[in-house]
Amino acid sequence: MDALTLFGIFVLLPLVGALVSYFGKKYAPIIAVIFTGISGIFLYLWYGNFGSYTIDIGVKLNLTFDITTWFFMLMMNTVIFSSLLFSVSSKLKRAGGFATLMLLGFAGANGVLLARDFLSLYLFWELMSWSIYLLVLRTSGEYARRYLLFGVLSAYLLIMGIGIIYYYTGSFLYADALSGAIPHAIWPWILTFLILGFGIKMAIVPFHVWAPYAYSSEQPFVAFLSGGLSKLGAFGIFMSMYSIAGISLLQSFGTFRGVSLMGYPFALLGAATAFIGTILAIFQDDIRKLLAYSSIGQLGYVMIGLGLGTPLAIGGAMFHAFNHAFFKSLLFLGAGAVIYRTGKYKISEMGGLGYRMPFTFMFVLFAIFALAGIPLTSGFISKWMLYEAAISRKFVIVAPLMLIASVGAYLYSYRILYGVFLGQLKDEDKNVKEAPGPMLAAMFILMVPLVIFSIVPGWILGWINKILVENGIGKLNYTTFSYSSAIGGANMAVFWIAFILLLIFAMLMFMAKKARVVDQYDNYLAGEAPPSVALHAAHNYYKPLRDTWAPLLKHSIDRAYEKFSKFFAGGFYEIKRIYTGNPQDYAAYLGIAFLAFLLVGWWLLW
Amino acid sequence: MIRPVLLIALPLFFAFLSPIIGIWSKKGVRYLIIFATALNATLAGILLLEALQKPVFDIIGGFQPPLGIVLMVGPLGAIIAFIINLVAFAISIYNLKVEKEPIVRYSMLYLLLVMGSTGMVLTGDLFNLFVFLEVTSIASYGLAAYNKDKKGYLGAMKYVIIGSIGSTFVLLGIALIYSQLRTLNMLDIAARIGTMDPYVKIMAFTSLFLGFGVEAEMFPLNTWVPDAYDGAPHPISAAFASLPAKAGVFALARVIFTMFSFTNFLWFVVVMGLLTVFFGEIVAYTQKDLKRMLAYSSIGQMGMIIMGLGIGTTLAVEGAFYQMIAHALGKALLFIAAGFLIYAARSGKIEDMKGMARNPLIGIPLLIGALSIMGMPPFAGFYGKFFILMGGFSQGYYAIIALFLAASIVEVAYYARFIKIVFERGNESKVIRPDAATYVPLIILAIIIVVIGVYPKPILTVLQHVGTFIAGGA
Amino acid sequence: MKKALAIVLAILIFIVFALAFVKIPFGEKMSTYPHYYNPITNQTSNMSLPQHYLTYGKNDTGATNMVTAIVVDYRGFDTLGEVTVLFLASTGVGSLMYVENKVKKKVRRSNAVVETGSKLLFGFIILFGAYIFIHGHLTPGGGFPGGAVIASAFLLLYLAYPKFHAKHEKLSVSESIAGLTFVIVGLIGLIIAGYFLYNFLPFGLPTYLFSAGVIPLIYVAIGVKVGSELTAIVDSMMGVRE
Amino acid sequence: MDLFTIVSIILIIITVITAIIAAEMKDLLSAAIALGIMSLIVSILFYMLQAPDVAITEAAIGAALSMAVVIFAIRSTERWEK
Repeated sequence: MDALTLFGIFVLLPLVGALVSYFGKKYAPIIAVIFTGISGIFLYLWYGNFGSYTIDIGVKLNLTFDITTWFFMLMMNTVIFSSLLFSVSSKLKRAGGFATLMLLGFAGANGVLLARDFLSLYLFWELMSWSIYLLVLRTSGEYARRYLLFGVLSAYLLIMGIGIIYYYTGSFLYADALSGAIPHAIWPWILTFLILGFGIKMAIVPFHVWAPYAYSSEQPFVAFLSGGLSKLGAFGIFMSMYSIAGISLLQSFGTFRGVSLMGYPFALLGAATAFIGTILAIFQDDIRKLLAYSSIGQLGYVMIGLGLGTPLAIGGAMFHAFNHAFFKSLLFLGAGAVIYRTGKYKISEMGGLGYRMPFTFMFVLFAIFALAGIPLTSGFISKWMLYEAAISRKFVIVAPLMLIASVGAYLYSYRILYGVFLGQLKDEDKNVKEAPGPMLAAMFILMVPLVIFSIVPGWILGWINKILVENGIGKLNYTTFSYSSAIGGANMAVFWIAFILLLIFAMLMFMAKKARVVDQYDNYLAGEAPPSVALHAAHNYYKPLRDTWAPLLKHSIDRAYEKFSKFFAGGFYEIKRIYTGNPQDYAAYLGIAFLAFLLVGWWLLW
Repeated sequence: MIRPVLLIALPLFFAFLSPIIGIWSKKGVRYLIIFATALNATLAGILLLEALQKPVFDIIGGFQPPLGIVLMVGPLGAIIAFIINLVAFAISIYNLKVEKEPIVRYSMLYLLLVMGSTGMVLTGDLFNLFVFLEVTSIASYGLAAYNKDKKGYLGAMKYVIIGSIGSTFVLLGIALIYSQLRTLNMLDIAARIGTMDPYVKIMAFTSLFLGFGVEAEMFPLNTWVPDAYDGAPHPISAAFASLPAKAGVFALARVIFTMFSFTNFLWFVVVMGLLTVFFGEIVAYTQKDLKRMLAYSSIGQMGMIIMGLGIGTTLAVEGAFYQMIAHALGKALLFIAAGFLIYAARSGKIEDMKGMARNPLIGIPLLIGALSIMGMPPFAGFYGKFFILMGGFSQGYYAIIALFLAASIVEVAYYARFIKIVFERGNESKVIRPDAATYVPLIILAIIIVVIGVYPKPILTVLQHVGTFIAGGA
Repeated sequence: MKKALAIVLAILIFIVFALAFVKIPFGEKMSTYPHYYNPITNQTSNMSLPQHYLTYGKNDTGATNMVTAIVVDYRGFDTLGEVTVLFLASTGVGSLMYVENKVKKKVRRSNAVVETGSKLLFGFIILFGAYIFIHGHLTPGGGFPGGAVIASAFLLLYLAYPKFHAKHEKLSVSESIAGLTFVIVGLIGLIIAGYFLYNFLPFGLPTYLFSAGVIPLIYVAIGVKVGSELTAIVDSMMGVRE
Repeated sequence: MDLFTIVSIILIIITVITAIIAAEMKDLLSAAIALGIMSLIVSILFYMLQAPDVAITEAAIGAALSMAVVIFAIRSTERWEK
């Protein structure tokens, strides 16, 4: 494999695909699926075929295909493949444009993963950024600008970090950053800029306000955005902390219970993100917003892991990122399937759809298990690793916040589960059909790893271990079925055996008692037909909880941003007055400018 | 083997010829202009290949410099001339949409605008530069008022006032230099600039800096920009952003690097560039009128170029030149698209243009242009902006770059607002299909933007020579 | 307030320029001027540029009027540019003054003295103008003043005969042809000698009318061009009259 | 001080005065005429500075043609500055 092949398959091929699928009109999603499938096949074939390459397009792009890249590309490719497969049957408007932009975003994401110099990183980062912007623009135009502004803010924070490195090293290569040219005291600045820059894509607090709106776009895209592209933030933070700077440099800024002081504040930020995201998710009635806030919260966990920086924490973060890629895109696709069939977004208006869409229900159920960290899905292992990482170092702020967030995750998961799929079926949904084949296939593809890796976490832990070892972080203790840490670990074989026993027990219980199916209106209201809205449990769900939290929810970060932007826009209108429109004033500007230039000239040149 | 002088002589020939042809056929003149600009672009392309080997000197009238006039074409001058003529060609196709009489005069003025801008880039003689500056600006004055409505007249009047004050300063500066050095050749001046009286030298520098700053849209000399761009016919707004502005900023670069190598002064140029960006972008944010918004955005972009020149490292100046190219292409594209949108919406207000760009023939080029202007890859604008920023960092201008990035966010904000409105759903019945004279130039420009954005090697190969340019060579 | 500021600004700018302009050597010996340097051959000459013009000007160009030698030959390219500027000005005025629905203005006749006087003078002024530009290479003057004088003859006609109207088409054809002549002369030089605007005709004897190669030719072209352009500007400004 | 200097100083003073008049006059016609006078004096100055070419041009264009153009312009608009 040479440089051009690598670049060609993972970057140029999607770009070509983007071009082709634009003209594919109705068949665009199918074409796009084929293109992503091809790159997926190559990704599978080239495992282990690692190396560094340089592409010269006038500027030199340094690309490296290694295990870290491969690991993240795997998520990216699977997620986009299933998202596009889902979109085949979801009858999008202007499907050509959709597929084109998805593939452009995919090319950008692959580029970011392959890049080992800042120029190509920034190049692909921006490519990805604006293609997402246009995808968001397709449906929620009002808020696309918000996404773009935060995207650009993230790019500019990166630029600041990159620029400082460039000032000292004169090189864009990742590898040159650690050559010692950069003074020790400058590193915190660089890392802060880079981590915040990447963090915006992960929607960490307080930069999360773009996410709920961007995640309200078309479901196949959002699945890719939340499942795939947001991992680039995790990748970037991982690279900047543990590959560009390196763990020993981080440790040299002082440690707090064995965790670098460079990383700990970001772990706190991650904990805050997990907490806030989860709390806000609980109160959402719009299923898309709920999933969006949940996504924010889950990525907070990843941030915690990356911030703590012990091998267990990073391993957990990686694993959780991997799981999140699958379960969150599965959830978004599941929600998409429901929305596609019912045309409704509000959880309180749905209900009982599990009877009508059993396969969708099953897939979503698994995703929810993984999301809530219930054993039997791989989501449990990754969360458990993160808990252990926090607990083993006695972090009294991070660990409790994580636990609260985890409880919160149960609450909102239950809201989806009960509000959408269980409970009583609405009259108008009586004729809802199961989601079309491609959608089910897409969801199935995403569900499989969640189950498999819960049985054999060793496979994925093997890859993660390789990543950790390659970057000099440490290593994990794992076997095919379990991992162990200083304070415990988990053995999935035991869990599964226990589960199967429990399952048998539950089935026996279920069969022992005869259940009676009760009609919707056959209840305590004594035959009087109640308004169906009020009957549904998802109506005013968690109202008491909401009332408790109301005083806190009043202070919204969203509103703070609005005030901030209003304040600035007002200032802009003041500045505008400089252009008075009166040519006499303008001539006077010229005279003043001349004298000013002259004075500066005297001062500088004499 | 191409003589650079042909790039000036042939347009002049065609411009003088067009009134005669205009007697028989007015349509013929328009196609003649397209032919002339196409020919010029081709010649400029060949010239670029030649200048890459070694700088081309074209001695006029057979008198060795500094006795006579010499055209001095380095790789950088050649590529700017090439881009100017290429964009001029694209715009001349869009000129077919101009219907207002007297169309023959319009075509002549346009061709001479192209010729003047090309001449400003190619010449190696200071006074000749002034002459071409005059040609360019007088052609611009005429074209700015061509619509013959109140907006056009007011814009042109402001342009005339500011522009002529600027030209006067240029002339005074030239007079001061000649009074001391007795020469007008730029390289000759550069060789002996040290012997000038320091006071006179600073006066001359300031005058030239101010004079070319007017064309280069530097703050606070850019006050003519919004009104002139707004009042002019649409193709002319496109031409303003791409031809005289680029020629002006190239002349500014010549003044800064070729003639006076004042390294001490450079950080002030950066500050001026930053102010230009700042005011341009911020005021653009407040505009409700599309063409005015684009005009202010053009100020911002020019400020970025000035900043790049001021930073003065190889990388930054490379970026500045890349940005010149990208901005010439991108802004021309956006103004042409703006012309179509205004025509389609029958209003200049952005809010009236709801969904007007939903036809892909307009929409995709428009999007490419806007993204390129915002500095997004893989379009031409990316490399320019990135290199300027990195050049700034390599000189340690952290605070300035941070402020610049803040202004850039404002830029993104208003472009995003604009894009959102023109792509909004819900006005499908009013969307009209553009005709060939509109979409052909758009597609030409968009393709170039994408090509040099995806594969910047050709441009960067040319821009390698920027080191020589900074050192005072061709 | 604004006015005071403007005055202060004007005075300050005047002062800084005055301080610079007093440093211009006025009436000094030319030998004290700095010597010029040829950037292409990388040689420094042993004399200054004005000195060279005065010493070798006649040999280089064949013109006895040194101003003409510089304007048309040494810096002929600038002159081409200047001609273009004038052309642009006339075209610009023409396009701005162009009216589609011609509203005709009522005008009064002027008195007999003006009419007769202008009839008498018109021919002489034209002749004088022609003289100025034809002898541009020998005596002070040249295409620009000559053309301007010709235009002033036409101005006289405009003042005397309110209904007088020069045909725009004819004016623009004459300016086009004059301009084309200039460019073509330049291009012929490019073809013959490889230099644009090369003086390819024999110089002849100094002080003779037919001398200095292409200079008289160019000056005639410039004279015609400037004359017709200025007339066109005046005509446009007069508007359409009845 | 020789005659040349005295004459040129007087002329320069007149130039400045006419220029100020041209700028300050509310009557635009008078202003235009002042401008013409200024051009004429400037052309005399050019002649005194041994630049006959420029003097001729300035006299023809500055004093005659441009004044005429300005007057035509005033005729088609308004005579008094507001």
